Amino acid sequence: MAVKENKIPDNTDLMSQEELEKKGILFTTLEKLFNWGRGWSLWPFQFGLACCAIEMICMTQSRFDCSRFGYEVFRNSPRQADVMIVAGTITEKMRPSVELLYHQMPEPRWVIAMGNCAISGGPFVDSYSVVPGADQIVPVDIYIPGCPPRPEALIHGLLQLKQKLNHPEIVKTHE
Amino acid sequence: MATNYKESLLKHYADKVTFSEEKAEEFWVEKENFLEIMSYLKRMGMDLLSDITSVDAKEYFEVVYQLFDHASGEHFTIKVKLDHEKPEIESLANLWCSANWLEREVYDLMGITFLNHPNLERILLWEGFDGYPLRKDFVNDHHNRMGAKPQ
Amino acid sequence: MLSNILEFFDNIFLYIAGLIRHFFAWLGFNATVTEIGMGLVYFIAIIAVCVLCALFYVIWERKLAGYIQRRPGPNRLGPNGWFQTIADAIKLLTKEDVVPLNADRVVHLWAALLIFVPPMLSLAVIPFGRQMAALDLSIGLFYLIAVSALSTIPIFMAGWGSNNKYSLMGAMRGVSQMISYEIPMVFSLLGVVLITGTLEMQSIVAAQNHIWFVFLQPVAFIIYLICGLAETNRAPFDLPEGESELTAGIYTEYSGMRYALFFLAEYCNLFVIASIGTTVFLGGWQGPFLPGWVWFLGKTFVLFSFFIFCRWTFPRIRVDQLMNFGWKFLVPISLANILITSIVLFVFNNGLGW
Amino acid sequence: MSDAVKTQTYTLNLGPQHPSTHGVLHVVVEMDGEYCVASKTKIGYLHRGIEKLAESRTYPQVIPYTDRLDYLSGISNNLAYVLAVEKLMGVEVPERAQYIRMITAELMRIASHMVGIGIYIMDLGAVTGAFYPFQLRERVLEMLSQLCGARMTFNYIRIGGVAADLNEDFFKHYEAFLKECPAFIKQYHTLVDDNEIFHARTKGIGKITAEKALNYGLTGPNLRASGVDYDLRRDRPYLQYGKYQINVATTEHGDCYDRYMVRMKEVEESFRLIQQFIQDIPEGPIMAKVPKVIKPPVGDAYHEAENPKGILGCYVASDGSTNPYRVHFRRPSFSNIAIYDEIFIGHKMADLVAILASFDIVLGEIDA
Repeated sequence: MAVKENKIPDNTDLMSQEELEKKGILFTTLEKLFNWGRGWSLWPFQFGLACCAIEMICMTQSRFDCSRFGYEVFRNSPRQADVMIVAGTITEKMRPSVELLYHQMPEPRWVIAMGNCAISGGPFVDSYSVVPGADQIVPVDIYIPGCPPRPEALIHGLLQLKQKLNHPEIVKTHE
Repeated sequence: MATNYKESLLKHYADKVTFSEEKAEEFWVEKENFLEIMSYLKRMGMDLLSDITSVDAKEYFEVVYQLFDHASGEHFTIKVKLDHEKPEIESLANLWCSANWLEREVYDLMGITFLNHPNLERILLWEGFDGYPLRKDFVNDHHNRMGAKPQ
Repeated sequence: MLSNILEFFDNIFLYIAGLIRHFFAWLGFNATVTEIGMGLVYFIAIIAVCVLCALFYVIWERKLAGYIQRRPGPNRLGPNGWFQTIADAIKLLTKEDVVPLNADRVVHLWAALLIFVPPMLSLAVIPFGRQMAALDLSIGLFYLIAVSALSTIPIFMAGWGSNNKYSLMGAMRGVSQMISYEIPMVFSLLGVVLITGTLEMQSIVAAQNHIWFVFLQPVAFIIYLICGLAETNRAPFDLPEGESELTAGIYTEYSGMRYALFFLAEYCNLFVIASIGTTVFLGGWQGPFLPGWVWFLGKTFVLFSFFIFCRWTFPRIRVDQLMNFGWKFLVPISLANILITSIVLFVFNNGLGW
Repeated sequence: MSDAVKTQTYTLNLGPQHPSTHGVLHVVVEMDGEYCVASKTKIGYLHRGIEKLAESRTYPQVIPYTDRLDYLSGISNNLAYVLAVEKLMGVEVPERAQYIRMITAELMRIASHMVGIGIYIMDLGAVTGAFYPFQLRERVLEMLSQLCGARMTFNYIRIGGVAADLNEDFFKHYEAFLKECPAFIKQYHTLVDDNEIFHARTKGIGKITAEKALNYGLTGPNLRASGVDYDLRRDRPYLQYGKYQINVATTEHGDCYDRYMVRMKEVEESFRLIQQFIQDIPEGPIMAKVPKVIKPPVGDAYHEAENPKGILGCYVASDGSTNPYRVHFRRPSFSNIAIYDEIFIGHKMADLVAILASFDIVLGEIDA
């Protein structure tokens, strides 16, 4: 929080500082509530590219059932989605569409790179038409390795994202 | 229709087809006689053009056709040699509709031109891609990135 | 003793309303102001009921869908997952509200608000229990039909205002579908009106003292259910949304809060349809032992569960088949139903000399 | 209609990201209201250049890439490639390995058809219809993952044999599978076939005549739905299929409903075959004696196998080194969807989705 950093500013009196902090506290609790809601209600964007998309579907099916955590609401329109699960290889031909879809999603939005292809290009990295990793074009929050990752791994990835939302302090930042 | 394709083919076009020595179902055709022989096979009842592919043999291109008669299970592998500088061959899209996309794929990845093709354009790669990736002299230098170029 | 307690619970909301009325009087308001104040209270109460029911039914649908599909459904957040919708609501509230660049801004934004108006207006005349209707109009049913026809407009506004081909297609489908199914729906309700001879909701409920109209008008009830599904755009008639065809149909360009409003309105509409069905065909709030409002909510719950069951069972119908079914099948059947009902009534009233 | 009242057609992009395009297919349709008047199918959004990559890999290293072609039936793809390489090398595969290959290939067929059917029903709007087949698929995947540890990308068939023998855990799941599969088929027939809306949505939609199907190079269930009795397992048998009587399922109308029915019948047939294979499987080694470094002689080979989606042909050319000189796959879905542009015309928006889904396409295979 910006308020916490400059604790003793020079040209403000004590009262307003207290008020500010009160507001800051109120703000953080509200933010916590929002993050709690966001974390429990990550609606993925139904966005399948390749093999991993099948495991993404399997995640919603009866055996693995991500609906237990409330993540089964796959939205077809990017406008209503929170998480873009990049499930599969991004090719050069698909790159503009992926970028566009990401930008069509409303804030706050997150990206999960599912599978080796989305992490780094995977087995196709030296191909002439493959984008080596989703992070080349969109900011990625969670990487899930595997080719393809098991549905459990994807659920774990979503839960990790929830963890990241609820405890932003655990995320290491590069200063 | 129990036709013996090989016999009738040899009877009519003995001088135009060269059967392979190891494989009974494989023969070579000259580029000039290609369309004539394929039309003949189509008339005879070869109804499934299963596959068209091509090989870059450095000195020349080789186009390989896999032709089937679904009823009798007869199969031919037809190979045509093409000049490396200017690879051109007659399109089969008017005989078998399946040739349409298969030829487009060969054109896209190998750069072989099919004459009289109804819609010869890139199918897997995007318009503006530089070069033909399946050729042996194709260099993958990543300059072909779609984002790197103004569209 | 027991009957006293039951009666107390039966009328608990009436007592509360009375208390509020006294409170206003105590504040020194005159009669007009008190009435206005009470109107406001009723309004808030209706919104609360509507939203609470919608919140409950969203999670109930997800759980029931889970049971139908052999999986647990939401079960982590709160007791057995019942708080799931709260998290969803908080998230949707805090999402960015995107308006597409070339959209018809005013229409786009207002559609999401106006979608809530018809269900709110409808609920005003629904008797939730003994004397528990915000308004007891003498033309209650007529009013309901008129108001629910309004819900076509925001659907079309949403489709038009989004500047999206999928949305527009969805809106076109929605308008044609909702207008077409309005007709058999009204006809199915007319059968009941013929029997009772009144349009007043409380009288319709009272007329079912001995026998529910679902037994006298079974065909009308089935037609009503089908039309109800079509009116609320629920599967197998969810053509305006058409997930697999039109991505999200009319909702395609809506995000955040406005999408949440559409989402809630869908469930509110469904709640309204279930309430009307309960009132007209299932005896309304009438029932033994339990308070009237419990009976009412219980019956709507059963109807609602039926709607959910339909959604998760049937494939989507095609748009021309939908029209054919509506105009060539439901309309003639509902007309025949009215005819037969009238004849039977005529024979009963005159022929047998009752 | 008078001249004053005119309708205007508009272009609608189905894809490359659309819920019912099974990935990244892109169909540009010209619509007149709800009707399609022209369409253009665009592919290549998942073109990863597998054929080029294979040229820089050794022969066994290509096998994992074939898994990612039609990722719903990895083992069948492995099989087609490995058979082509074996044909080139002239390797004689032990009989037990051949049986295991057939068993896993038939299991793969069931698993693939489960997805095909499930997604098809889901695209028609019945979401629950996808959940029941996926449960059976999970059982099949569980059996296969006991063999090779993977759920989708198996890399199980090796040049000269298979990677691992059938084990106890496999048979444990097999017992359960024996009970579940017939129960599922019966249940699904009652759930879906008897549904009036399903009939209305699929019958007479997307009709393809037998000649047209052959001319366009359709194969697999889509071809057999049009009434062409062509199944490689029977007509050009490979492995040990020649020993068995295979009842090829065909239907005559070639519409969406028939394509669904053919798949269901094939599941039944595969189930019967698996039982028979498991009964007849001989003892013996599971790998032939193949050199550590695989160097096929100069030449080329083409082998076709009957995959769940259709005929997967594999063309391998060798120059005598450890890397294949050229690998080409004749991908069934690629050939199957060329017909889309023609049959879409005149259908409604909802029918387009039904036709698209009824072909059971996989984009990994179309684009390679």
